[in-house]
Amino acid sequence: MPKHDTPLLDQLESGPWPSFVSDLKRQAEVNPACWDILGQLELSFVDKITHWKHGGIVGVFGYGGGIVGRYSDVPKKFPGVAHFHTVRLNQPSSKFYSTKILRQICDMWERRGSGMTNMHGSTGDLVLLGTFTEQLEEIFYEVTHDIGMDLGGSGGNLRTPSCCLGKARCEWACYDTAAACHNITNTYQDELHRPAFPYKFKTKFSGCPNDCVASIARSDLSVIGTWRDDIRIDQAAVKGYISGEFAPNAGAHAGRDWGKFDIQKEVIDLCPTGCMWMEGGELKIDNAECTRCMHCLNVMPRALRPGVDTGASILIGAKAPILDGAQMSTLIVPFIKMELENEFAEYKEIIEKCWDWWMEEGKNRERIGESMQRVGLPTFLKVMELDALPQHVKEPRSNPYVFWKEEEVEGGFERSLAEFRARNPM
Amino acid sequence: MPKHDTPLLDQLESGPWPSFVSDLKRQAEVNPACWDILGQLELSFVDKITHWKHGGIVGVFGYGGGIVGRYSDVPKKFPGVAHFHTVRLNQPSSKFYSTKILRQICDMWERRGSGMTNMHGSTGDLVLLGTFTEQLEEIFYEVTHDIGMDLGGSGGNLRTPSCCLGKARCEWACYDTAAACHNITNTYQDELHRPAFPYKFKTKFSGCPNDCVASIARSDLSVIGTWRDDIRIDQAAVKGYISGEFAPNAGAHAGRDWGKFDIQKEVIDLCPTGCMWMEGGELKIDNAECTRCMHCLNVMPRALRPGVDTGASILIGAKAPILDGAQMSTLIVPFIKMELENEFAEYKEIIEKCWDWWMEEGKNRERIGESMQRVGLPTFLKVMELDALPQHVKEPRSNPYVFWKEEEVEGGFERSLAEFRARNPM
Amino acid sequence: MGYDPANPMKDRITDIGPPHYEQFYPPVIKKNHGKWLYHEILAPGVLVHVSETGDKCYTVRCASARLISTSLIKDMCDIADKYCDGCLRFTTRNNVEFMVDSEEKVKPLVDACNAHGMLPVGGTGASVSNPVHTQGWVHCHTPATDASGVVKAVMDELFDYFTSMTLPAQVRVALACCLNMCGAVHCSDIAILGVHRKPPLIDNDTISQVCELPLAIAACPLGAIKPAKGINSKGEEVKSVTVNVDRCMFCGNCYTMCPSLPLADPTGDGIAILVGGKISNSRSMPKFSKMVIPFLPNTPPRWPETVAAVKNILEVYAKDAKKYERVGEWAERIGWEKFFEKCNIPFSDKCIDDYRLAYDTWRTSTQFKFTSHIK
Amino acid sequence: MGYDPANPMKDRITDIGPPHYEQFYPPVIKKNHGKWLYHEILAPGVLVHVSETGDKCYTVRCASARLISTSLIKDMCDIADKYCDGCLRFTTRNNVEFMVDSEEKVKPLVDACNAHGMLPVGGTGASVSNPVHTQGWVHCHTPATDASGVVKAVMDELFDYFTSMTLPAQVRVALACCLNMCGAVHCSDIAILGVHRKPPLIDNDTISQVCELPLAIAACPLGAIKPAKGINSKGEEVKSVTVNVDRCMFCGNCYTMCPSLPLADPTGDGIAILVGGKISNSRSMPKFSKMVIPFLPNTPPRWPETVAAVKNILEVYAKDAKKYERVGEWAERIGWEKFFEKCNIPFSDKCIDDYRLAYDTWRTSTQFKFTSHIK
Ligand code: SRM
Ligand code: SRM
Ligand code: SRM
Ligand code: SRM
Ligand code: SF4
Ligand code: SF4
Ligand code: SF4
Ligand code: SF4
Ligand code: SF4
Ligand code: SF4
Ligand code: SF4
Ligand code: SF4
Repeated sequence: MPKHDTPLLDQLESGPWPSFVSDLKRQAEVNPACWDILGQLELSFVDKITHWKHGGIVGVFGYGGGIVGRYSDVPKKFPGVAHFHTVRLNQPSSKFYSTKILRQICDMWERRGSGMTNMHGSTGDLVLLGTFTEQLEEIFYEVTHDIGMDLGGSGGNLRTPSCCLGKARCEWACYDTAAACHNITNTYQDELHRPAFPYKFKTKFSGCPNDCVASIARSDLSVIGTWRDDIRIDQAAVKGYISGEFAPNAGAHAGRDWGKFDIQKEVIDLCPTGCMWMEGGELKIDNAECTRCMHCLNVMPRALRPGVDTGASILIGAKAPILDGAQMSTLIVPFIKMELENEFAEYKEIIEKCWDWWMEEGKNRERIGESMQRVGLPTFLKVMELDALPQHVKEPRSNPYVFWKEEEVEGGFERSLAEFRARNPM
Repeated sequence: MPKHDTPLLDQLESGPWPSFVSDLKRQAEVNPACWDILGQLELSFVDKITHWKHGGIVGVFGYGGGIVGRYSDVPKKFPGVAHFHTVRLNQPSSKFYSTKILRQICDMWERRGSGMTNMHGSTGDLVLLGTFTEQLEEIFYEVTHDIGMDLGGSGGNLRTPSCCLGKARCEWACYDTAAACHNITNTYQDELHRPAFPYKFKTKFSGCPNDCVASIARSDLSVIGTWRDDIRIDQAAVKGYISGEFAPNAGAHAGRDWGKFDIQKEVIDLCPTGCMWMEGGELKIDNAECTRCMHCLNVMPRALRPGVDTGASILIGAKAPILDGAQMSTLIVPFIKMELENEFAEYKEIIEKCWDWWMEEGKNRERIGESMQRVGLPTFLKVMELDALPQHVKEPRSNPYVFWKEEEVEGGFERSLAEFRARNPM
Repeated sequence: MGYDPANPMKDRITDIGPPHYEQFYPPVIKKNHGKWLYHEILAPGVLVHVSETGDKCYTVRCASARLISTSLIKDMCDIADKYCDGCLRFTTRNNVEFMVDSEEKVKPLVDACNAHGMLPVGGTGASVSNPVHTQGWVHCHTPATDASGVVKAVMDELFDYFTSMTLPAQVRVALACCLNMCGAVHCSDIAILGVHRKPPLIDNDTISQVCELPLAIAACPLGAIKPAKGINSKGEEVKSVTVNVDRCMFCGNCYTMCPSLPLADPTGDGIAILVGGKISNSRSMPKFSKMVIPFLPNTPPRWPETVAAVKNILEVYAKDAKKYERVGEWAERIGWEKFFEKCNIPFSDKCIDDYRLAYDTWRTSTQFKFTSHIK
Repeated sequence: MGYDPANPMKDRITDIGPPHYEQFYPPVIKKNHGKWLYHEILAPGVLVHVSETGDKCYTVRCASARLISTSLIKDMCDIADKYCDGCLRFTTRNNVEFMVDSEEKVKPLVDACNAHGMLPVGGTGASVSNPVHTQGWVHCHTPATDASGVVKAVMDELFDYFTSMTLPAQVRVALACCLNMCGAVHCSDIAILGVHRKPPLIDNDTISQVCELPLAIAACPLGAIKPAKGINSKGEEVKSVTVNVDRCMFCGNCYTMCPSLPLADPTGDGIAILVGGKISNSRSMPKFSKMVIPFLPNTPPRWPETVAAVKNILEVYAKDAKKYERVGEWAERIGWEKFFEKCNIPFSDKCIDDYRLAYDTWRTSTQFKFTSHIK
């Protein structure tokens, strides 16, 4: 394939941030198709519009997802990207890799694809960007046989779950996010590969309320670590922070002189519940009032640690704005245990209840969060066989419009007009 | 009329709170109809249901409101309340009375009505409770000729405006609420007496953000006093509060020992904007950050006073829940002057703009706040010929759904398919 | 002389509006209008306002049942004539206020009020002032409960909070006898709301005569009412409507438009308790009241369940809240889950919003407190 | 050997799922899994995690364009082989992380990254980390702007904030190229959003063949699409639709369902800026991003208007906010009117919500600050 002039894109080769343009040009030496990626992108820069056609249903035999079809609308000009399908590979938990497996993937992709990737896609997949239809089965074969990987999700199915670092490298993980993500992904391979849902369904695992995998904003079912006992305090370390021996927030603010650490201003006053105070040189926490927001732990990681009775909160319904506006997940189950020992049974009971109901009641292309809004939270809680809790809401209703059920009202709804008029004549 | 047994009501004669039952019994000596009020009310206490029929359109000639018709559904049992119409008298501003006029009203009402009243109705009227149809014109004649009063509003019209004490007896009044209420009520007598609106329209005048006439919650057009210069500080008086010489909050908390007054905890820390601090024994306020919430003035009335460049904020759209849920008024005009000198011209321009639009666009039984919600705030602001301000909202929109108008978009909405396909083939 | 029915338009006077307020001002008010410097609450129900002229206005505030007789008003006039140069006023919460211009006039005035027996002094500052309320069974056609009776029962129990100033802040109590909420219920610290719970009864004997069916149908915000044939008690088929009871939220708007669709019912009707509303802009922005108890039965003459519920909330608040904190500010600081726990109120799914703006009330965070509700 | 098209099912392997993560853990991670006590950021992009065993894991974080080549991945592998026992990982924001188990191994590793030229070290703590972004013109069919190009232009300008930790808190920047918002735009400190502003163009030459008209009609959340006859370029009448352009909010859902209804347009499309979102539950609950600039033009290759807008907001925030305060927490503390004033952003009525939950954003209070906006 010939090189195209890319005067506009060339301007993106300068500057300190890594340049995907330079990277593409380099890769073009290995995969000449990259010249056409550059060429078509340059044309989009000139035209200020995409040059990819709408959709395109392609895939591998027996799977309903994992491949996103894509075709150029100017294939004659850019034959190298006439087809430009994406292959989504299901990433390993927390996105740790050996160089061995990465090199295998790269070699395969240089032979069978464009040589370009996204490390990673927003959902979490390892995204191989751009190949031809005839390559898809070959790729699938090599990936499953030689590399030992599998496709991720796309379409109306369980999307590739993802998780934060968790216990692998974080002191705050309240459960093993990587184990959960792996176990659950494998349990639901069929739901992941064979679309049977009204629409996409995402689940993400964060080890604590810092939510480093953005599960509360980006997953239909969010699993966020928390604890139900007391924050562990090392008073000596507290003194260490006060004395300046330890850098607050683990040095996250080291780049500017913010003055001497002030535990009152930086921790106690910023506690959203005001449940902390100093007493006789010791930091006190009224744990019954703590909402486990993480701020104090974040600022003094050496002094404060989550409790030991740890688990996760389950929140449901996050999604992007299409159609009713974005939603964040809503707290549905305040606390469950998340344990490999029982194969995360509590979690699985919840997700399966969601699916059973949503596959029945959900409309086409309706996310579960939208279904929840349509039927109302009280109805959804009944579906989930959960008692309504004040924790489910930020505040009780301010309108008086209660939908009483007939069985809840003494005497029911049926009334005799004769009786009524005998007492209250018209 | 005979006395009825009222064993249930009789139980409301004991207890320290003034008993309307005892009062009714006493009035029955003057107005025997009161025995029937008691009798029918007792029946309602037994039946747990009202015994008043639905509606009933009665009134005085030439007026479309001011009387609320009411008929008993058990008139044979209680002939004294067979008719029980309400007469709404438009109260004087701030509800000051001379004993002379009150006695006139009472004498008239003992002759022509039940002798029972509401001092006052929730909207603000002096409510005369219970008379017969044949009395209405007589009452109207006496009220207008001998007492010098007039009827208030009911139906789809301007409802009786009302106001707080204001300058009459309050140090915080930022404009003359009584003068405004009186002047505006008289200017719009026709709108008040002859229903021409889609639904009721209420306006209430509070002299400051304490909003003692609840205008933000209970009026379609709320006028709430404020200022745009600096809070006046008397530093000597500040010291008086700190030293304990003056009771905080004017003694409003005198009934309990709350400990020594702490200006930091009770004022500075409770300031919603955190714009106050102590400096060299003096209280400082960054007035540019102040939202004039009144808290600090409320707590230290001798030390702090509103500025001198005073006026009012105009908020629009409050209403009770029927049908879309309750609304509070929304800030529409941050600041106007409210002056008798120019007959409150700025206010009148605003209210007339509202009416002109609402009478055009408002649906039957749609409050202006509901009309605002239906068309959206940006559209309403255009109607009011106002620039959109960040002050109009608590926060900008979080959804991305902007309704662009054709004229705002370069090239407009019309596009040529041929051109499009030339660039982007299907 | 007087109204002449034969000739109704004869020297008719209209549109004169309210009498001018100034003529009713006590002299000290007239003289110091706009000149007030500050005020002080000398005792519960007794205020002094101090003017830059040095003048002082002493105010004595007394409760009233609002539903009052001309005889009682005349008693008030007697007091005003004797002590207050024949002037008095009523507050926006239906208390009556007597004003004098010097301190020595205060005690005799207060004594006179106390002596009367129906004019208790109080309602200022950190108190429970007079509840804003409505008509109930005394005058209205749509109530789900009574007004004056419930208020009397509640205030007998809260009376000491009216005559003292021991609360963390003012507590505004309001009652409305139906969802129309005539008054302040939607923005009160503690609100008592009459609620219907049975869908409209369809009176096929009258509906086709007394109702504009299209208006009745249009009245329903949820489209629960549809045109349909009905059978009247004579067995005749008539133009009528059906109500989809599953979509009915008992708002009563259909009855407002059509007398043949009554909702009221002895067992269906009762009271809901809402709390945490406020109107002032002081510290926090105005807030709506929130429903915390969806239903209590109508139990005349003294509504013990309602009285107990209101008193319980008030006293838990009084114990737990910080100085200046309104009920809603307190509940938001401790979190609503703690409100329910501390007040020992069982949480009902009815308190979870499922109307138009419901989503904004859902808890989209992991921030919550563990309470007894979580098993 | 290998895939046999003639016999696709031959020893086919399916549903094996992702490889087990543990095999990819560096030894120090495997050994100290779940044993970490605390961490420290030694320098921008350099973290140490300390285990109760006394072991330490040093992490070096490098930026990546996310759209990267196999050659670049192999470079990363070379570094990991040389310094990190052949292990590496990627973060949830698409940075790459190299881990070593002792302090002396850190400097050579950092030097190697710097030496590479495409692996700048940073993105930790109070920095601007890697922007979460999407496909744009590189791969998607619905974009209103490009992704990688805009991100490159913005990050070239914000680069120093990636390699330092001078901000009041972490600032999460995200980009999505259309309203589908693949990624984090709806909850980011600063979000760059591709927006369409022209209603769908109706392609009557293809619509009746390639679209399920009922689905396209149903796709519109506002019912702006109605069935109608259309005339194709041959002048023939075809089954088609009309769009009520006054009801169109340019969401693009119709195009997602029907290729014959494209919204994309060179002048209609551009970028909106949203700010103040956050995901963590730290201090305040998670927040949505709010629209503060409704439109900026598409100006490849470097989108100067967008770059300037983002940098301006970031730097005003950096100067004005308190330590630990996220962008949204800052804006709420000072008030949004002050945000617009301080950032010198003209306020547009487009920033006022007029969608489903709009009422909850209206200012129902007298609490506001006077700003330059008020004439
Ligand atoms: C590749 C990816 C963006 C990226 O560059 O990383 C992506 C790309 C597309 N997304 Fe997405 N989404 C991707 C993550 C997301 C996320 C983020 C996440 O998953 O954490 C979201 C927001 C969270 C959510 O799910 O709501 C997201 C919300 C959407 C939506 C809106 C869904 C909604 O309910 O609002 C659509 C529209 C649709 O489904 O028709 C969409 C549709 C699409 C389509 C398939 C376009 C379309 O109209 O069908 C895009 C294909 C682009 C292409 O040709 O490559 N994509 N999409 C991400 C998937 C990679 C991966 O598997 O790892
Ligand atoms: C008398 C009074 C209650 C009282 O005891 O004080 C009252 C009584 C009635 N109101 Fe009211 N409203 C009264 C103040 C209010 C207020 C408070 C206020 O004005 O500050 C409100 C809430 C604020 C508002 O306007 O939204 C109020 C909101 C309603 C509503 C609901 C309107 C809405 O848009 O949500 C209705 C229903 C209707 O209009 O059909 C209503 C309807 C009624 C009707 C006419 C019943 C009906 O269905 O038509 C009541 C007649 C009762 C009777 O027979 O005496 N009343 N009504 C108040 C008027 C006295 C006066 O003129 O001073
Ligand atoms: C007399 C009256 C105005 C009138 O025209 O009738 C009035 C008079 C005063 N109010 Fe008020 N308010 C009156 C109804 C209100 C209302 C309206 C209502 O309750 O329906 C409110 C809003 C209630 C709410 O927020 O829900 C109201 C919220 C205030 C506040 C704000 C309190 C707060 O912190 O939220 C203050 C300031 C204070 O009390 O420190 C205030 C302060 C005052 C002051 C101190 C003003 C002054 O300098 O004189 C007056 C005496 C206060 C007292 O009674 O302790 N007034 N005040 C009303 C007496 C009603 C009653 O009989 O109890
Ligand atoms: C590596 C990574 C997890 C992963 O599995 O890849 C991660 C790792 C850490 N996060 Fe995170 N966070 C990571 C994405 C996130 C995200 C998700 C996102 O940005 O999309 C969030 C939510 C963002 C938001 O709120 O909008 C996130 C919110 C936090 C917070 C909360 C900060 C706050 O005050 O709001 C902390 C606590 C802190 O920084 O003090 C935190 C703290 C940490 C700690 C200190 C946890 C620990 O003890 O190791 C880790 C190093 C922090 C650092 O980089 O300075 N992490 N962290 C992600 C690195 C992304 C990157 O390359 O920049
Ligand atoms: S979410 Fe919590 S546990 Fe997971 S990486 Fe972030 S801080 Fe650690
Ligand atoms: S975790 Fe949050 S709420 Fe709990 S004590 Fe720490 S700062 Fe306070
Ligand atoms: S609203 Fe303000 S001015 Fe009016 S009485 Fe109340 S405190 Fe005084
Ligand atoms: S009025 Fe309110 S905002 Fe202004 S300084 Fe006083 S307390 Fe603060
Ligand atoms: S609240 Fe309802 S029942 Fe009570 S007076 Fe108003 S309309 Fe009548
Ligand atoms: S009560 Fe309300 S919801 Fe029920 S039918 Fe009547 S109007 Fe509809
Ligand atoms: S945001 Fe829109 S344009 Fe960008 S990748 Fe996602 S769907 Fe495609
Ligand atoms: S862009 Fe959205 S609003 Fe406009 S017509 Fe298409 S679906 Fe409807």
